[in-house]
Amino acid sequence: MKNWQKYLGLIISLLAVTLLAVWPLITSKPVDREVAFTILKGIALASSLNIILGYTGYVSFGHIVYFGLGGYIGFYLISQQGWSIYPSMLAGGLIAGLFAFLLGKAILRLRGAYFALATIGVNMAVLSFISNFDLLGGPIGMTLNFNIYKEYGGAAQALQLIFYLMVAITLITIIVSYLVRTSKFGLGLLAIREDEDAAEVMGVVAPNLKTWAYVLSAIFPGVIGVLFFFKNGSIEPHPAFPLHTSIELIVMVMLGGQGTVFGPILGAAAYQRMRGLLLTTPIFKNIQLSVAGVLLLIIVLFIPAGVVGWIRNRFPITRRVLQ
Amino acid sequence: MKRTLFTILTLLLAASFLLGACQTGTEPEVAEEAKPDEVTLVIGFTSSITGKYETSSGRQVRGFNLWMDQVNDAGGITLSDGTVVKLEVATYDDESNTDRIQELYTRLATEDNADLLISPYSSGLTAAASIIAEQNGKVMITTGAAADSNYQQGYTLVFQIYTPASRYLTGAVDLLASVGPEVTKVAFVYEDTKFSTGVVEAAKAYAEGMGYEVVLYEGYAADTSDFGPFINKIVDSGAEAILGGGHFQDGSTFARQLHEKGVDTNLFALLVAPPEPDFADLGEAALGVIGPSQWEPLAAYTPESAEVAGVEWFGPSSDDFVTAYTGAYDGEEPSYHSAGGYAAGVVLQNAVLTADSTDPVAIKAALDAMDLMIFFGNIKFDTSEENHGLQIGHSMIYIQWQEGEDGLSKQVVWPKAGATSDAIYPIP
Amino acid sequence: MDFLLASLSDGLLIGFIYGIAAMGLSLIFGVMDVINLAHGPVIALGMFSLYLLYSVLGLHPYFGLVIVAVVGLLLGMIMYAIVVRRVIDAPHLSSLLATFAVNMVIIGLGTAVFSTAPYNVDFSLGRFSVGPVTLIATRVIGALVAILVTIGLYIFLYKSRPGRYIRAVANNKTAAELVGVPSNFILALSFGIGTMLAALAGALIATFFPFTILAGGTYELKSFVIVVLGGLGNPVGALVGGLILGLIEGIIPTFMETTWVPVVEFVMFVMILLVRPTGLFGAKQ
Amino acid sequence: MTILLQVEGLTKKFGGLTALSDVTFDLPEGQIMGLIGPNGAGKTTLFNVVNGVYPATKGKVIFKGKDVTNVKTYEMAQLGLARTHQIVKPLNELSVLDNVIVGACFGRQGFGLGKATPIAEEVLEFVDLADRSDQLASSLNIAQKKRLEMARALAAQPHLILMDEVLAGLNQSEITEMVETVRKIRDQGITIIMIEHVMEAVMKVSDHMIVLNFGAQIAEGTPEVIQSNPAVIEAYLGDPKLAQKLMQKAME
Repeated sequence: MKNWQKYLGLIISLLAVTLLAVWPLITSKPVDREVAFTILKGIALASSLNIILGYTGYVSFGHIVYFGLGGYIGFYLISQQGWSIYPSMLAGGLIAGLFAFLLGKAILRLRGAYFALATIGVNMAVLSFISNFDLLGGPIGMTLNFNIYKEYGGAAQALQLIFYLMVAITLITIIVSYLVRTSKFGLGLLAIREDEDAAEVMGVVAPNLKTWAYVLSAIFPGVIGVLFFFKNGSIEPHPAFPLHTSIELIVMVMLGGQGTVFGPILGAAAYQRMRGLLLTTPIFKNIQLSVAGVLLLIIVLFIPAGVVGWIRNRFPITRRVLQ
Repeated sequence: MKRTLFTILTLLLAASFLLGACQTGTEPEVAEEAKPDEVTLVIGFTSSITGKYETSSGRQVRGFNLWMDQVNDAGGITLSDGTVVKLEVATYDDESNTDRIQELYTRLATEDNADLLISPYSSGLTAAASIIAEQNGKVMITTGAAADSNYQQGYTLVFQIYTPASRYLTGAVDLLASVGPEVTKVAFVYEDTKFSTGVVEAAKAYAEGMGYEVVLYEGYAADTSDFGPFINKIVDSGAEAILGGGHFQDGSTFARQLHEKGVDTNLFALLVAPPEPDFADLGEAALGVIGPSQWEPLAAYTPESAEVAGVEWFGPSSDDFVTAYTGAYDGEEPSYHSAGGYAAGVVLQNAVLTADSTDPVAIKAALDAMDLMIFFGNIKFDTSEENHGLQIGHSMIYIQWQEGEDGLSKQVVWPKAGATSDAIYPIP
Repeated sequence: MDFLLASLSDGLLIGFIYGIAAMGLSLIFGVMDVINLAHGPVIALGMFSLYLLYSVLGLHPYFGLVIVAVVGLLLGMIMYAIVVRRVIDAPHLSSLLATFAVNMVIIGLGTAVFSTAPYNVDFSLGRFSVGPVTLIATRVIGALVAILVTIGLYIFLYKSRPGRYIRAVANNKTAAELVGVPSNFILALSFGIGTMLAALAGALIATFFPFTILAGGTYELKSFVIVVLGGLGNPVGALVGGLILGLIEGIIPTFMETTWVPVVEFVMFVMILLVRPTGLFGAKQ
Repeated sequence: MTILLQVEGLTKKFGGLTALSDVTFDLPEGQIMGLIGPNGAGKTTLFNVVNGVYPATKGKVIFKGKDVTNVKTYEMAQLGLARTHQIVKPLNELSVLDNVIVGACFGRQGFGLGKATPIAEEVLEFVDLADRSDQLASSLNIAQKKRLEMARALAAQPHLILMDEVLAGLNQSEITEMVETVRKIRDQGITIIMIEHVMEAVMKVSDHMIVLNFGAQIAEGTPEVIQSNPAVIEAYLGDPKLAQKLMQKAME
């Protein structure tokens, strides 16, 4: 087999993201850049979630907690400690990862619905704690002085920079997701997903593998949180820990195909597009949530493998291309 | 079965991408080719058609639309060189949610080529939108966004119509000092959002400065529906006066449950809720409740009072506004949010006329220099670097629900100069 | 001391109502291993049903409760037939997402009809004092109704034939089927009763608190905390869990800020899941 | 002869129920040990305690001279203990080949993916599943799934395999093949304990046997000794005469 063919799955995924990143540069419309930013954010978050949800089979219902946590840490460092965006992103990601490590050691012992419930509980506990925690602004959060963008050459340049950073994070997330999927580590995760007890009997050290998968899947949302709220200019508890976004992420992963590299990319792009469309179409506008609900129901009941999974199952020849 | 469903789903997906690609076609129509002596000014904003700010935001937008229709019906704004400025609007639903607000404002500023922006409703959404206005160099008039903090972020193009939060309840403390000199203990119970926290922080400092003992100072979450714990604490604290609140929903619930429990208090002042006409639905529970208002139909801002104050008068009178508003919206009474929306338009109109152009730089200069009285009150902006755009001309008036001849009615009780009735004190 | 008494009695009264909402969730989990994420919207539907019956049709609220109960039962059985039946043996992710999809559909339609504005059932029976404590009559009646419902449920589960079938299916579905229990109908009935309890709790809350179409979410989260306290799948434990939660909500404000209540609740929730996932009072294994 | 596995006084209680009481035996390297007993005798429980699924209430397990009582299952796997399940546990959504690769990657040898693949292919060839290697494990029939279990265990290149009823549900010719396979595995130097109900097969293949009844070890010895032990016959089959006849038939 030629060497590049081996990486076809990765190449296709990266190409899709690159196209999305290049599109606003070609049209040079700021609004396209905003739309692309939102989609990229969805792709990166969904791909991260996929590591624990799709590969490992643990339903993290409150995964957005890492986005909010990283966002808060980074925002605090930028606005209160005067850090620059780069180390703050790193710190946001690392602290999200550290939190996931400690928490994962505890809650990954729970299985199935109990784990899902615990992640909801963790999200709510962190949300309500931060609402009461004055160091991070309590219920009213924190704001960024506009002058901060001057360090980055003004607001326009800062926005451009934030976009490039988002593209970079998305690409890295996908590369990591691919590397995990095709490694021995990833195979262990898949074994855990299929049957954790059987996997342990075969020697898969499930507690460690699960924890590392959870940590990996938490780091990127942490980094993205810092970037998002830096762009947003302010951070408040409820927008930082929106439970419904957690569930939207699950829908993206399910729609595209859980457990595949390309699935979350397709799912996130399609979902964001569809939601935008429903919102701007008058007939659907009022019942957009219901339409999305019916769609979710159709996926869950009839094509639980998602679009990519369905294609892979039906046309085995595509397995090499659609990883 | 499965295959059909899958086909449908694939088609839906494909359709969404395709439609997305030609989405520009579905966006708000923007100016057609204008005649040489006619220019079109596009004003962009989002409103909360859905979500928790629906009521207040809806009124604000209705007020603004009324102003725009009036101006366009009258043939637009005419500049000194005969150029006629016609108004166009570009708008989206922000769902009362910061998620998409920046995307939408970017769209307004760049795609729809809005010349000027109006803020969404609420301090939180406005904070997110202001950044986009600044980033794109667009003037933004804010209404329904009172938190002071938004005007302390180094912005230069954001201008506030409302009296800032820090001066929302200080008048109520003055009122208390005037009618109940024997009171020493006050309680602050407030919604823990940006706006109300800003309000009570300032009011608490002010009250303590006047020698009051603050026996309870506690925030409640935005979606609170059970005020039992707070009411128990108020009783326990021995407070003689209660100040606080947040928005309409929580404020009216707070008032209702306080009444239900039969708690005695001398003075009860709440943010936002009492001036809303719907507050009267509470019946007896509304009686005696005081609320700060940005504007009331009864408020006496007239060309005469402008002359007394030594500032220029501009625009229609309060009566004209109320008549036009009730006429335009099936008899709906305007609240101060409606007036705020309308006032944003009037201020814009004055700025365009003063600038005598639609050039954003000239309009910004006109706003910086503005010192004006309109039906809404005095309008003057802080031009210092730290607080640029903060409203310093306008001030609050305080209303109280009192027993009138035909049921409950709102009366202006403070400041004394504009009062329509004496405050009932203590609350019966 | 007066403060503590007042606070505790308020907490206890609401605790009974939390209890029946949680009993619904717990019953459904106990019988079919499904965590019903559409529980919150059903609570909200209970609130709005009562609003329509009282404010639009002019029925007495406590008579309206009966109709809400019937509607809740039917709604639950329909939900079971259309959605839950298909995911009952699927992995947990499927049942979580399927019931969440139902949640989205209900909230979407509800928002289209009622918007997200607050509603009020403008109904009051005044207040009365017991010693130093002032009680609101509607809340006391709410708690009494909740107790009656609990007794009714207990009698139903332990004395009636369908009730015994439900317990049999909860215990061992295959064995129950072997001895001739119509398991499909029994599952539908259980889901119906579960949603009926949620709708009833919503209707009772509506008699004294304002509500929006989104209001059910808060009570759904509280129900999660309660069922974990009382043991997932143990309806009686759920009632006790409800009372405990009510008491916590009563005690915490007496010595710290009320906004810490959810912090305590959710930290406790996660802790119990970790240390004793069967709940304080044991649960279905 | 080196002793691979020593079990000393192993006891397991579930609440009030004693599932295993005081089980003791030594297993020399390179042997096949048959573990028999009526349903509910505690055979699978013994496996579960030995490979760490359940903690022992009392007693000791020594594997390759090392005390491994209550060591986690994955550590046991890494030490060289593999197992097949009575109720098969295929990783359904993975291909047959990937199932076996998991065994090779995480078992005793802990191969990397590159090395594991040819080993897995070889093992699949050995259990005669090579032509199915790209299929999803869920698509196999029961006999194939049993062989897959075996392949996963073998791929780890373990010292000891615990086989839980690998013959159950197979037809006569499949049984013959499987018995042959088991022998071949032993001939590679891998020690085996097998739980089996198909008496004639287990008698044929075992070097040594243990009989459990109600958790207690009621007999031990070569197949010849076991088949003539009256206690076993009584416990196992109720009707001693019929049982003796069956056992003799099995020995022929």
